[in-house]
Amino acid sequence: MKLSFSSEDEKFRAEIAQWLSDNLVGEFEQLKFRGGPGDEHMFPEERKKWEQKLAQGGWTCVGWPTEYGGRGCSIEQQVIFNEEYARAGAPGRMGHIGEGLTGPTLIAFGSEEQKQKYLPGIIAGNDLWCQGYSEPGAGSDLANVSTKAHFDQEKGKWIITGQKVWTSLAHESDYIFVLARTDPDSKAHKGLGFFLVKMDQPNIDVRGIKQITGTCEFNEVFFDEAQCDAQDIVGEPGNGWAIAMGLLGFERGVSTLGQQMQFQNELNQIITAAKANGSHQDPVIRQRIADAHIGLKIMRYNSMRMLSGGGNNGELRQEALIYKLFWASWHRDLGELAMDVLKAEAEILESAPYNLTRMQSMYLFVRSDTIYGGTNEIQRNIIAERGLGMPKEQRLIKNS
Amino acid sequence: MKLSFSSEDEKFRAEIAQWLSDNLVGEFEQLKFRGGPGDEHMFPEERKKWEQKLAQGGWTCVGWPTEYGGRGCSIEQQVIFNEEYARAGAPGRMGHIGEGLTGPTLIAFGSEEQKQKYLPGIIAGNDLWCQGYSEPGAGSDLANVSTKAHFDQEKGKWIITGQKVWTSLAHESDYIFVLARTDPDSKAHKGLGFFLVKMDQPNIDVRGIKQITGTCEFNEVFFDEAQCDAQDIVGEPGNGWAIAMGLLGFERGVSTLGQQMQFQNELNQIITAAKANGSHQDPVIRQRIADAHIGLKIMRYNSMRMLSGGGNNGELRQEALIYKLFWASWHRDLGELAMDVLKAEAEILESAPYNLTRMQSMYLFVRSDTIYGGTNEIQRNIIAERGLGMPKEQRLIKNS
Amino acid sequence: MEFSFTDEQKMIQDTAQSFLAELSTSNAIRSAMNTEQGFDNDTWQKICSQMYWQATHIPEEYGGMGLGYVELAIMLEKMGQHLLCSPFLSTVCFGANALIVAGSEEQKQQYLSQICEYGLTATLAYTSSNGIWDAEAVQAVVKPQGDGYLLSGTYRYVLDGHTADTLIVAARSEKTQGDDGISLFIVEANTSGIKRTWLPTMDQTRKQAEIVFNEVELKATALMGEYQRAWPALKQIIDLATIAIAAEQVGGAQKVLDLSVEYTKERVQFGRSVASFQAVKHQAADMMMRTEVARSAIYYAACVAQEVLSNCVSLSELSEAASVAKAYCSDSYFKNAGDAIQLHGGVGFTWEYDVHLYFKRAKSSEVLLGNSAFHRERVAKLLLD
Amino acid sequence: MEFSFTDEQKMIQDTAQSFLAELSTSNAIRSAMNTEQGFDNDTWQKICSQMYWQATHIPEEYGGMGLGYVELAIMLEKMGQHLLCSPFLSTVCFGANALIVAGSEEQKQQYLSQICEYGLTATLAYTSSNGIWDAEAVQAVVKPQGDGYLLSGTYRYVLDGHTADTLIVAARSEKTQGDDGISLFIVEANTSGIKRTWLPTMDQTRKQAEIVFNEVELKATALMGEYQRAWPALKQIIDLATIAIAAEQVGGAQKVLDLSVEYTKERVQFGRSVASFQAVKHQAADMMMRTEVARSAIYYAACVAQEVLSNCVSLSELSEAASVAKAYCSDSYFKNAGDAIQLHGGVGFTWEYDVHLYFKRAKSSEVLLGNSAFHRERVAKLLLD
Repeated sequence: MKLSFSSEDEKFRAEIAQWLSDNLVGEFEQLKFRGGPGDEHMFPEERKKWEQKLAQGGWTCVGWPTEYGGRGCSIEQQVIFNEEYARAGAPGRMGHIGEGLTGPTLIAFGSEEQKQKYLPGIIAGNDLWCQGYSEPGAGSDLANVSTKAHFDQEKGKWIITGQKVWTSLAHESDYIFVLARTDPDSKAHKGLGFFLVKMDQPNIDVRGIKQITGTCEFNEVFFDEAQCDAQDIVGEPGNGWAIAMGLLGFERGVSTLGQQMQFQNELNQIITAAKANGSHQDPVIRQRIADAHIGLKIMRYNSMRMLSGGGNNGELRQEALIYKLFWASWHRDLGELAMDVLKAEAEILESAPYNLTRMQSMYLFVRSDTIYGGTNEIQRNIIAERGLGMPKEQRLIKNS
Repeated sequence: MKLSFSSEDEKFRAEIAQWLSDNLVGEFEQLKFRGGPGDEHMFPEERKKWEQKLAQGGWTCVGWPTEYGGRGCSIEQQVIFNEEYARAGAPGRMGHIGEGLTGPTLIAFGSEEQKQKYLPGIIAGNDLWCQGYSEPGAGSDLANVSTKAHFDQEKGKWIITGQKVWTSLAHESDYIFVLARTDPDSKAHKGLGFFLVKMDQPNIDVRGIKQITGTCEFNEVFFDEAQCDAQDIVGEPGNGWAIAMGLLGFERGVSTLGQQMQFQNELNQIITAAKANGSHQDPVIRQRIADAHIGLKIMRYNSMRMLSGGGNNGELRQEALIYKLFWASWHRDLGELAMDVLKAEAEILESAPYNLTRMQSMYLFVRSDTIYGGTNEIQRNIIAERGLGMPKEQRLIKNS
Repeated sequence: MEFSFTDEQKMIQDTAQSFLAELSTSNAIRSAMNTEQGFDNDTWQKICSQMYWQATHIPEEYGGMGLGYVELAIMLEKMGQHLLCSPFLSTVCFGANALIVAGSEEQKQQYLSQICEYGLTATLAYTSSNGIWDAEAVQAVVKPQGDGYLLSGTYRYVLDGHTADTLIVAARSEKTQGDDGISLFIVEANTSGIKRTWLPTMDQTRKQAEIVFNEVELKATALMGEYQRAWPALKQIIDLATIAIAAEQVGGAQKVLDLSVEYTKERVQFGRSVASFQAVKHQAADMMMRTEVARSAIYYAACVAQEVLSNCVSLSELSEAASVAKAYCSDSYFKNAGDAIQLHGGVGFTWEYDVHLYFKRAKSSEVLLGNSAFHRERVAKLLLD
Repeated sequence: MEFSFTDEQKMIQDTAQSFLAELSTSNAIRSAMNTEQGFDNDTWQKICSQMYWQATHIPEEYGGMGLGYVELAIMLEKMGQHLLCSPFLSTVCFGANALIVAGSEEQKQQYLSQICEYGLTATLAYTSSNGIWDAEAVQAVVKPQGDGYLLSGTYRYVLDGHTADTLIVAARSEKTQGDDGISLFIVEANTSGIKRTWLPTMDQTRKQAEIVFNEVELKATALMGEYQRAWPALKQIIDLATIAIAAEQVGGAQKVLDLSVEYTKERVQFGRSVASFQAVKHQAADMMMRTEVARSAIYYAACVAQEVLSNCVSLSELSEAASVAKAYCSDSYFKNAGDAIQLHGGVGFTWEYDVHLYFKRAKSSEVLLGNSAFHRERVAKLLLD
C-alpha cells in the first residue's frame, strides 16, 4: 500500500490543472461549479461548447484506449483528471453518457462499423448521448421492458415503439441507446435488443419531468414507430440484456473520485456558511459537520481501494458493492446538514417564483440519489445476496 | 380530554403511597428498587415475603373483580397503584405472572373449579406462576409448539413431554401454564391445549440460562412425562391457541405506567450520574438526555391514550399496536446513554468476578427488550399488516 | 383522567376531515401556493363564515366559540393533513393567542371580535435574522416618545407578514438583552413607516415575509401588557403556537404515511406489490409508530395548553409540553416525509405527485419556532441546569 | 498510489487468520478472560516466539522485523476478529510505539530489544479518572528531585496495567494545564511506591488497572524526550494506538457480521430461513457496508501511520486519520455488535453464544481513547476553529 502518486502522475496533474486554469475563463467562467446533478438544466448551450473546448485540448475520453482515439490514461491519471476537473469547478459534463457508457460499450461489444460511426463524435464533444433504460411501471425492475422493436424488412430498419423514463438530458442529446424487446413473446431479461437511435426524428417525443426542484432534468421519451438503422443494433437481437449489464458495469469507477470532489465543494460551501452565521459554534452542528467530513474521507479511501483492485478477499469486491448505498445515504444527509446550518434562512429562495439557491437545490435533489441507479433497498438486496450469500427475494404473483 | 384525576382517585393515591411508606421498611428496606427486569435473580426469598405482605394489605390483584377476591379498582386506580408502587421503589413483583396472566385467563376462560383452586393462592401471594410458551427452535414463531400432551386414561392424567425456554422465574415458581400439542398430527395453532401444571414434581427439570449479564433470569424447563390433573386443562383440548392469544392480550395495559415509572427511576439515576461527573455539561449528552426524557414523556402520554380507549380512529387501537416497539427501542437507547454518561468509568464493575452495577446490568439486559415478547422485526410486521393492511409475509419452504 | 375524544370532539374531527377533503385538494393547494398571497380569499372566507374555525378557542365574550385547545389541535391536525393554504396558523395561533394572553380588555374587544366576525388576519413578528427563536430573537428596538413609542428594526420569517391586517410585534429597549426589556405592541399593518416584503420560500404552502419598521410611531394604546416586561407573555404565546405547529405536523406525518401505503400497495415491482416487501413494510411501520406517539404528544400538549389558558397549570409545564411535542413531531414529520419520497421511488421526487409538498412543509415546520435540537436543549435546561 | 495488499501482506493476513483460528478459540477466550491476568502465558509466548508478531513494526536495529504499520494493522484486524486475549495491544501499540516515538537510543536498545527478544510486556499510563482522553487526562504530578524526579498520582483505565512489566507514564508539572508541562517516563512496574490494582471490567477480554504512584522516585534516565515538552510525542503515541484499536474494531465488526449471516442462514422461523427475510438481509447489508468502509478507513490510517513513522507526513494528518478511523470504526463495531445480538434473537443475549463477548469488546474499544463524539469534535476543531 502506498498513498502517494508517482512523479509522472504528478506531472500529469500539473498539466490538466494548468490547462483548466488557462481555459476555464472568459465565456466559460460563468460555468464554474455549475451543471452538476440537480443543476443539469443550467447553461446547456455554453456547456456544449465547453465539451468541444475540452476535446480540442484532448481532454475528452481520457481513459479510452489510444487506438480508438482516447488518451489511454492509467487509472491513476483518470483519477487525477477527475479530481482536478472537479477541484477547478469545471462544469458538469454533458458528454458523460457517451464517454462513460456508450463508448466503452461499443468498444467492448460494438461492430467495427459502429465504432467508426459513433466514437469520433463522442471524442470531439459533438455528439451527446442519453440512455433509454427505465420504463414507467418498471422502476427498479430493469428487465421489465415493454418497449418493442421489430425489423421492418421493407424499410430495412428497426421500428421501435414504447416509452422510456428518467432520461437525463434527453432534450439536449443527439442519440439515445435503447433497450427494447425484439422477441414479443419473451419475458424479463430474455429477448431484448440494444439499439443506437438518433434523437432527431419525428417519431420521438421528449417531455421533461418537472422535479421536486421545479426544474426539469429528467425526461420521458416516447417512441412512436421510431426508426433505427439495421446496423445500429449492438450485438444480436435477443442479446441486449448482456450488453446492458456490461454497460452498467462501466458506471462505477474512476468518476467516483471526481464526484467526491464535487461533494467536497458542497461540504466546503456548508462550512463557509456555518462560519458566516455562527452555526460552527453549535456543538450539535459541529458533530454533524465532522461526521460529514469523516464520511467523505472514508468514501475517498474506499474508492481508492476499489480502484486498486480491493484490499481484501480477492474477487468479491465488497468495497465496490456497498459504494452506491454509502455515497447516496451520505449525500442525502449532507443535504439536511446544509439546511440545518442555514437555520431559518434555509427556507428563503434566491428569488421568486421558485429559484432555489445552490444549497437548496442540492438539498432537494439529493433525495433522488437514494432512488435512481438502484434504490437503497435494491442495493441492500444486492449486498445481502451477492455479498453475503443470503437468499434471494421471491417473485410473488398475487400477494394478498 | 382531561389530565387530572378525580379527588377520589387522589385519595386512593394517598392511601397506597402511605401504605408503601409504612410497610416498605425494616427487612423490606433492602428491596427498594430491586428485582426488576435484569435484576430478577436478587432477593427471591425476601421478595416472596413481600408478596405476602402486599396481600395482607389488600394490594395484590387490585384490578381483579371483587367477586374473585380482587380489589375491583378502576383503570385510573390501577394506573395510580402502579405509579405509586414504582415511585416508592417497591421491588419487582414476583407474582406478576399469576396476577397479570394466569388470573385474568382463568377468570375469562377457566372452570369454576379452576377459579376456586388457583385464584386464592395468587391473591394471597403464596402461589407463584411462570409461563411455558416459547420453545427452542421456535423463537418468535409461537405456534411452532413441539411439546406434546396426551391423556393417560389409566392414570386419569395428562402426560406432558417437551421443552420450554425463556421462562422467567421458573426455579422460584409453584405453577407453570403450558401450551402443548394435544393432537399429535396437528400443525401450527391447531390441536393445542392449555395446561396448568404443578412445578414440584420429579418429571420437571429447570435449568437456568446464563445471560449476557452473567446471571440467570430465564430458564429452560424440561418436561419428561410430567403429569397434570385431568381437570387442569383450560378450555377444551385443541382450543389452547385461543386461550394463549387471549392471555397475551392481558399483557398490555395498566402495568405500562408502572414500567414507565421504573424507566423514570433509571433515567433519574442517569441524570444524577451526569451531574456528578460533569457529563451534564456535554452538549451531545444533553441532547441525548433530553431525547430520553422526551421519549419517556411521550410514552406516558401514549399509554394514557391506550388506557382511555384510544384517541383516534375507533377500533384499531394504533397507539397500542406500536407500544412495544416504541418502549423496547427507547429502553435499548437508554442503556447506551447510561454507559456514555459514565464515560470510561462505564466499564468498571462493582466487583470481581462479574458483579455488574445496576446501570451496567440495565444496559446489558435491555438488549433483550427488543427480542422477547415479539422482536422489533415481528412488531413491525404486525404493525404493517394489522395497522396498515399491508400484505402478509409468506411462509417459504425451501428458500434457495 | 380522561384521554380520549368526547363525542363532540369526534364530530369536530369528522367535520374538519370532510370539509378539508373537499376544500383543500391538490389543485387548490397548487393554485394557492403559486400566488404571493399564498391563500385563496374565498377559501379563507368559507373557513371563517361557514365553519367559524377562526373563533374556535376565542372566549365567547369576544364572539368566539369558547372551545378548548384540544378542539383547536384537532382542526390543526386536519389542516396539516390536507396542507391547507390559509392564514389560520398566523391569525389564530399567533395573533389570537397573543391577544388572549397579553391583550388588554380593549384590545381583545377590538381585535378578537374582528377575527371572529369577519376573519381579520393577524400575525406575530418577533424574530430578527439571527436564526434564534427565544428571547434573543428579539432585536428590534423601541423607546418611549411622547405619549407613545418609537419602534425600529427588521423582522424576518414572519408568517403571512406581507398579507396580515394586523401585526403584533416584539421589541426591546436599548441596551437590554435576554429576557429583559422586551415589550409587545399591536399595530395596523398599513401604519406609515412599515415596509413589508414577501420572502419566497422553499415551502410554497405557507408564506413568510420581512417586515421593516423604520422609526414607526406607536400610540400608547398599542402597548400589550407591561412595558419592558412582556417576555413571560411572549414566551407563553410562542409555546402555544409551538403546540399548534406540532399538531399540524402530526397531520402531515399521517398523510405521507397514508400516501405511501396507498402507493406501495398499488405499485407492482418484480411481480409483486411493493408493499409486500418487508423492508417497505418495516419503513411504513416505523412511520406509523412515529405518527401515533407524536399524536399522543400533541393531545397531551393541547390539554396542557387548555389548562394554561384556564390558568390551572404552571407555565413551565407548558414550555416542557411544547418542547416535547415540537421536538418529537418535527423529527417524525420530516423522517416520515423523507421516507415517503423513498417509498414512492422515482415519482416521489417529481413535482406532479404531492409528496414533495409535504416534504417541504415538513422542513419549514421543523424550522419554525425552533427545530428538535433547539427544543431538546430547552428540555435539557429544565432537567440539568 | 497503490491501495491494495502486496503478496507479502496477503500472506501475513492468511497466516494470522489460520494461527488465530486455532489459538484463540471460544474456549481459549473464555478461559483467559476469567483470570485476573487476562491472558494465557503460553499463548503469549507462542505469539512472541513462534510468530514474532510483537516485533512486526519495530526497527531491525532493535531486533524487530522492520515491517510497516499496514502489516501491524492486518494482524490487529485479525486479533480483533478472533478476540485474542493478550497483552499485544498494550505492549506493541502503546509500549513499543511510545519507545519508537519518544524513547532515547538507550531506552530503545534496552526495552525494544527485550520486547522483541522475549515478549517483555509494557503499557502506557496517562489517564486519570476524569474520563478525558486528551492532554487534560494527564493529572499525575511530577517535579525534579535531585538528579531525578518525584512522581505522584493515580492512573485509571490502564490497559494490562496490573500485569505489564514496564510502564510508560505521563505526568505534568505543578500548575500547568492543557498541552503544557507534560513529561513522559519509563519505569519498571515493580518500582517501590507503585501500587497496581486490577479493575474488573464488563469486557472481560481486555483487562484494565488502576495504578497509584505514591512519591515514586525516578532516575534521570527514566525521562523520555524533553522534560515538560512531551505532549506532541504523547499525542502521536496516542494517535498511533488509536489507529491500532480501530483496526481491531474492524475485525470485530466483520466477525459479528459473519456470525449473524451464518446463524440466520441456519435458523428456520415461520417455515423459512431467517436470512430470507428482507429486514434481516437489509440489517446484514448495512453491517457489511459499515464494515467495508471502516476497513478502508483503517488501511488508509495505517498508511498514514507508516508515513509518520518514516517521517513523511505531518502530524496533523495523523491525528485526522486516527480520528476519522476511530470515530467511524467505534460506531460501526458497536452498531454491528448490537445488530448481531438482535439477529441472533433469544440466544444473542445468552452467555453461551459468543456474540455478547464481541458486544462488550465493542463498547470497551469504543470508550478506549475516546468515543466517536470525542473524535468528531477533534475533527471539528480542525475544520471549524
